[in-house]
Amino acid sequence: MRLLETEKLTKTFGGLTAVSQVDMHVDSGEILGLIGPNGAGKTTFFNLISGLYQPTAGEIIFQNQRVHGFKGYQMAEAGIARTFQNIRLLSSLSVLENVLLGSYTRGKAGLWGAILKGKRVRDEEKRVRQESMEQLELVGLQDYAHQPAGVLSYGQQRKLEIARALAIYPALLLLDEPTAGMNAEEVEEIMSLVRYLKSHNKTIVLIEHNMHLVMNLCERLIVFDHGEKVASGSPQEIQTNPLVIEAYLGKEGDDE
Amino acid sequence: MSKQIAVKGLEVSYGSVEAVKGIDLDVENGEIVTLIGANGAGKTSTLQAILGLERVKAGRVEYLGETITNQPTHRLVRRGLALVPEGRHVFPRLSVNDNLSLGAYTRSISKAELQRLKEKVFLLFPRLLERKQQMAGTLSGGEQQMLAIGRAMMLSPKVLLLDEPSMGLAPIVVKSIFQTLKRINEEEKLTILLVEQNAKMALGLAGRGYVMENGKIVLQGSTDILAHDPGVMKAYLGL
Amino acid sequence: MFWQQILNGLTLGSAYILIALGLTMVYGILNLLHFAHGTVYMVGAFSSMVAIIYLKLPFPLAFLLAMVLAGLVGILIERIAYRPLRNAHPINILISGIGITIILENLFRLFFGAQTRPFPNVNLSSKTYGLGNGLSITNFQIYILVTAVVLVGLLQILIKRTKVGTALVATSQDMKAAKLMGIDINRMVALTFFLGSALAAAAGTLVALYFNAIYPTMGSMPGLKAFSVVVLGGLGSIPGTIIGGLFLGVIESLGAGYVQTVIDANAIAFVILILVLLIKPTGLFGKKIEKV
Amino acid sequence: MDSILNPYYLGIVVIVGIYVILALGLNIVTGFAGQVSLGHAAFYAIGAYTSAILSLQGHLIFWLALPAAAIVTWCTGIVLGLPSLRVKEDFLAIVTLGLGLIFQSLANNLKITGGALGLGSIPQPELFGEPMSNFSFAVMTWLFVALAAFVAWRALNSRVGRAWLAIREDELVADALGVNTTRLKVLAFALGALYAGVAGSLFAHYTTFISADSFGFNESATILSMIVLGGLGSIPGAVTGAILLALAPEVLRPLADYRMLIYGLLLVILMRYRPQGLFGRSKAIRDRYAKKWLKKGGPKHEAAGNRKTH
Repeated sequence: MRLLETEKLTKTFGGLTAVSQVDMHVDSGEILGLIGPNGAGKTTFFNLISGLYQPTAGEIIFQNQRVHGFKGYQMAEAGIARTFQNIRLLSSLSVLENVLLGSYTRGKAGLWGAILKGKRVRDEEKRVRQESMEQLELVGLQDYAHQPAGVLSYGQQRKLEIARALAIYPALLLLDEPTAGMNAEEVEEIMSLVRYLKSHNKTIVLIEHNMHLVMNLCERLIVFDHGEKVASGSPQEIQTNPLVIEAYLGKEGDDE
Repeated sequence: MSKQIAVKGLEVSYGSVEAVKGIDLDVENGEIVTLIGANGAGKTSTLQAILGLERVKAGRVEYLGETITNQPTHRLVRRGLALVPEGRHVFPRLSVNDNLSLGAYTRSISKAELQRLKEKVFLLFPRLLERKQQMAGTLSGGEQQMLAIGRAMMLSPKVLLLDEPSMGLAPIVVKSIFQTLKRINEEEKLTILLVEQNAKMALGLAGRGYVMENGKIVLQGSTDILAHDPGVMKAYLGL
Repeated sequence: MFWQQILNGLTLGSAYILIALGLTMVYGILNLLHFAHGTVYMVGAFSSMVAIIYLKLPFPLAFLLAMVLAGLVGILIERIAYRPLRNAHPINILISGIGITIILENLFRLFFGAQTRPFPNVNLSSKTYGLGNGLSITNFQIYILVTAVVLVGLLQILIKRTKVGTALVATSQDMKAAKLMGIDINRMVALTFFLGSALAAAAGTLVALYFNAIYPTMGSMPGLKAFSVVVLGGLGSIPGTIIGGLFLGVIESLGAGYVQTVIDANAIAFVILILVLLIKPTGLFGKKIEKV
Repeated sequence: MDSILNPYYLGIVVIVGIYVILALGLNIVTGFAGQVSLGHAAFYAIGAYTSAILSLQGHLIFWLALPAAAIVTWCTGIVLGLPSLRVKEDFLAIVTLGLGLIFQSLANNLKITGGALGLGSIPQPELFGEPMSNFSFAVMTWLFVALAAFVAWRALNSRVGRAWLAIREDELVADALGVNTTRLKVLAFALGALYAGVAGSLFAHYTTFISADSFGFNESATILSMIVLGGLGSIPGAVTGAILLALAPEVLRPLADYRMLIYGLLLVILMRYRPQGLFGRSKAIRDRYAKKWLKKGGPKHEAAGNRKTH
C-alpha cells in the first residue's frame, strides 16, 4: 500500500534549487534509503515531507490525503515523525521529558485543564508517562530517565531522538543519518533497532552515508544528486548502476 | 628530523566535562600524521587547543621547539600554523577570490606574489579557478572543502592542520581531496596533522597515526600496523 | 508644505542613519542588541559641549574630539558590559547594556545636572535659505545632511576598499574562520564599536546643535528609535539601515502633522515598524532565514 | 507591630507584591516559552487603565473591575500576540519594545486615559461595605501572588508547559513534534498579559492615581531584570528577583543621588558574575546559547554532533 507519495516536489531558496521535481513513493512497511553526496538535497527533502519547509512546487500525498502546505506540527499530527542529522534534543530537560514531548500529539490537556488538573488530565499524564517509559525501554535508556538529556553520550543521544520520534506513534519514521559519528558497535545497535521496528511493521525512510548499513538494511534506495532523483532501485541495482558509481561511489577497485 | 609540533599531557575541559584527558602527540617535519577516533573522542578539541581556539587546562603545546600553550589564535596563524576547520567555514558571502585573499591576510606580500599564490592554489584545485568570482556559499560541499584547503595554503604554512576534511562528502570527492593532500605533502614537503573519523581514508594517507577514545590516546604507531590492529579493524574500519 | 516635510524628514533620517549604523555594525559582527548605544549619542553631545566651553576648541575640532571620545567610550562599554558575556544568554547582554545606560545617564546627571542646557555659543547662527516654492532649508539642516553623506561615504570606502574593511566583513560572516586567517577578533570588535560610537556622537552633536538642547537622557529615545531603523532595514544590513533611516525620517515628519493628537511623533516609528514586520517579518531588506 | 502596620511599609509590601505578579507573568512569556518581551508594561497599563476607567465611568466595583481588566488584557494579549509572535528573537524584542512605547504614547494622548494628566480618584476597593484597610489590601495582594505562583507552577508542569519549554529550547523541534508553536506562544503571551492585567488593576486601585509615566520602557526593563536576576524560567526565582529589585530603590534610598547609579552597577555586575540568576540552571541554558554562538563561529566547544546542515 502507498503510504507517501511526492509528485514533482520542488524547493528553491532564492535562485538555488535544492530539490528539483522529485517523484517518489514509500510503501507501508518498507525501509527506504536516501543516499547521495552532501548538498544533494536529501535533508531538504526530509524537511519538505516533515513540513518544516513549504514546497515551492509539487505535491505531497500522505495516506491518500493531499498534505500540501501542512506545517511541521500538522505533519506530526498526521503521523510523520523524524530525527535530525545534527541531533536536536532539549538538553536541559530530562531524558523522560524529551520523550514526553514526543507524545504531545497524543494528549489533549489544555492550559485551563492543566491548571485545574482534574481526573481526566491526571489520567492522561499517567498514561503518557507510562508510554514514554516504554519507548525508553525499547532503546535501552530507561535507567537514564531522570538525567538531563545533555549528559548522554553521543550514541545514546541518537537513540533518545529515535525514542522521542517513536512516541508520536508515527505511521512514517524519517531518520536523518541515524549512525553519523558512531562507532561500529553503536552502528550495529541502531541496525538491530531498525530491524526490530521493521518487524513491527513500521515504515522507515532513512538518509545514510554508511554504505554497509544502507546495503544491508534497505529494501529500496533512491539516489539524489544536485537536488534531483538520479536513480532508484534495490541496493544491488544501485551498486551496479554506472551513473551512481560515477557521481557518488567512485570506481570499484580504487576503493581498496 | 625535527619536531614541528609536540603536545605533552594536554588536557581540555568544558565545565565539568573533560574532553581531552592528558595526551601526548608529536608531528615531525614533512610527515603526515593522523588522529582518528569516533565522534566525541576529543579529536577536534585537541586541534582547537593546539591553535588556541580552546583553552588548555593543563599540559603543554610546542611549535618548532617553542612553547605556544594558550597563545591567541591570530598570533599562531601569523607564525605559519594553518587550520582547515571542521565544517569548512568558508566566508559564504565573499567570492572565492576574496576568500583566498583573506588566507594571506597576515602576510605583507606584493600583489604579484599574492597572484602567484592564488595560481598555485588553482593548480591544485582547478575547480576553484572556474568559480573564482562565485560566492563561496553557493559552492558545493566538495568545492567548499577545496576552497578551505586552498585558503589555508595561501598562508604558505609550515604545518597544516585539517579537521575532518571528508565530512559529509561523497566518497569520490573525498578520494580526490586526499590525493591532493598527498601531492601537497610530497611536492611542498608540508607537514600535515589530519583529524579524521573516516579511518580507512586517513590511515591510507598518513604515515603515522594515533587512535583516540574518550579523551585519551589508546593506540599509536605506523599506519600499516594500526590498519591491521584487530581493535581498530573492528571499531573503525567496520571489518 | 509636503516637500518641506520631505526635506525635514530627510534631515531627520540622516541623523537616524548616523545613530543606527553603529547598532547595525555591532549586530552584524556580534549578533547583539547594543542597548547602551543611545547613551553614546548623549556622551557625544556632552563631549562637544565640554570641548567648546572648557577647552575653548572651535566647533569643528570639538566635533572631531567628541567623535573620538565617544568612540573610546564605545570600546570601553564593549569591554566592560559585553565581552565578559560573549557566551551568555542574549537577555543577559541586553540587561547589561541597560545597566550601562543607567550608569552613564546618572553619571552625567551628577556632573551636569538633569536640566536641559542650551548648546554652547559657537558663533553659528541659524540661517534659513529659501529654495523657491515656499521651500526652505536651514544651515543646520545642511550640516546634518552633508555630514551624514560624508561619514557614510567614508565608512563605505573603509569597508569596501581597505584590507581592514575586508577583515571586518569576514569577521561578521564567520568569526572562527576570521581567527584562522590571523585576524585579531577583539581588535575588529573594538574597531566596530569605535566607528559606530563615533558616528553616533556626530549625530548627537549635530542634533543638539539643531534643537539647541543637551540633557543626560537625550539619547534614550533616539537610541530606541534607532533600533526600529535597524530592524526596518533588516538587522545587520548597512544599505538597509540607510534606506530604513531615510524612510522613517520622512514618514515621521509627514505623519507628525496628522496623528499628533493620538500618538507622539516618537511612537510613529514603532507603528511603522510593526506594520512593516506584519507584511515582511524580516524587515525591508532582511534575508529570509530558514534554518534547520 | 506598629511599624509593620505603618502605611509606608504596607505600601511597599503591596507594591512588591504587584511586581511579583508582573514578574511571574513575564516569566511565563520569557522564562517558559522563551519569547523575550520588552513591552510587558503595556499590559500592566492596559490592566490599570481598564480597571480605572470601568470604576470611574462604568461605576463598576473593584471586584468586578479586576476580573474585567484580566479578561481585557488576556484578549489584548491574543490580539497583539498573534501578529508580533510571527517575528522571532531579536526582532520580537524590538517589536514588543515598540508596543510598549506605542501604548504609553496612547495613554499620554487619548482623552479616555486622561492624557498627560492621568486618571485620579480611582475608588479604593470595599470589603463587606467598608473601604479596605491598607493591611487587608496587602493581604489580598499576596493572596493574588500565591494564586499566580500556583497557576504558573501547574501550567509549567503540564503538557502545555512542556510544549513551552520545547519552544524555548528549539522551536523547530517543537514544531516537528506536533506543537502548534504559534498557538502555544500566543497562549503564553496571553497568560502573561492576564497576570499584568491583574497587577495593573491592583496598582490602580491601591494608588488611586495612574498616569502614563508609570508604564514606560524602564518599567518593562525592570520587570525583565527581575526574572533574569531570579533565573529565567524559575518560579521561586521570579518571586525572589521581583522582591529584591522592587525593594532595591527603597533600600538604596539613603544614598539619594547615587541610588540609580548603584542600581545600574548592580545590574552590570550581576550579569557578569551570575548570568544564570539566583535560581538558574546555569549550564544547560548557557550551553544552548553557546551553540547559537557557535553557529556564528565564535569560541566554545565541539558540542557533540554539532554539524551544520541545511
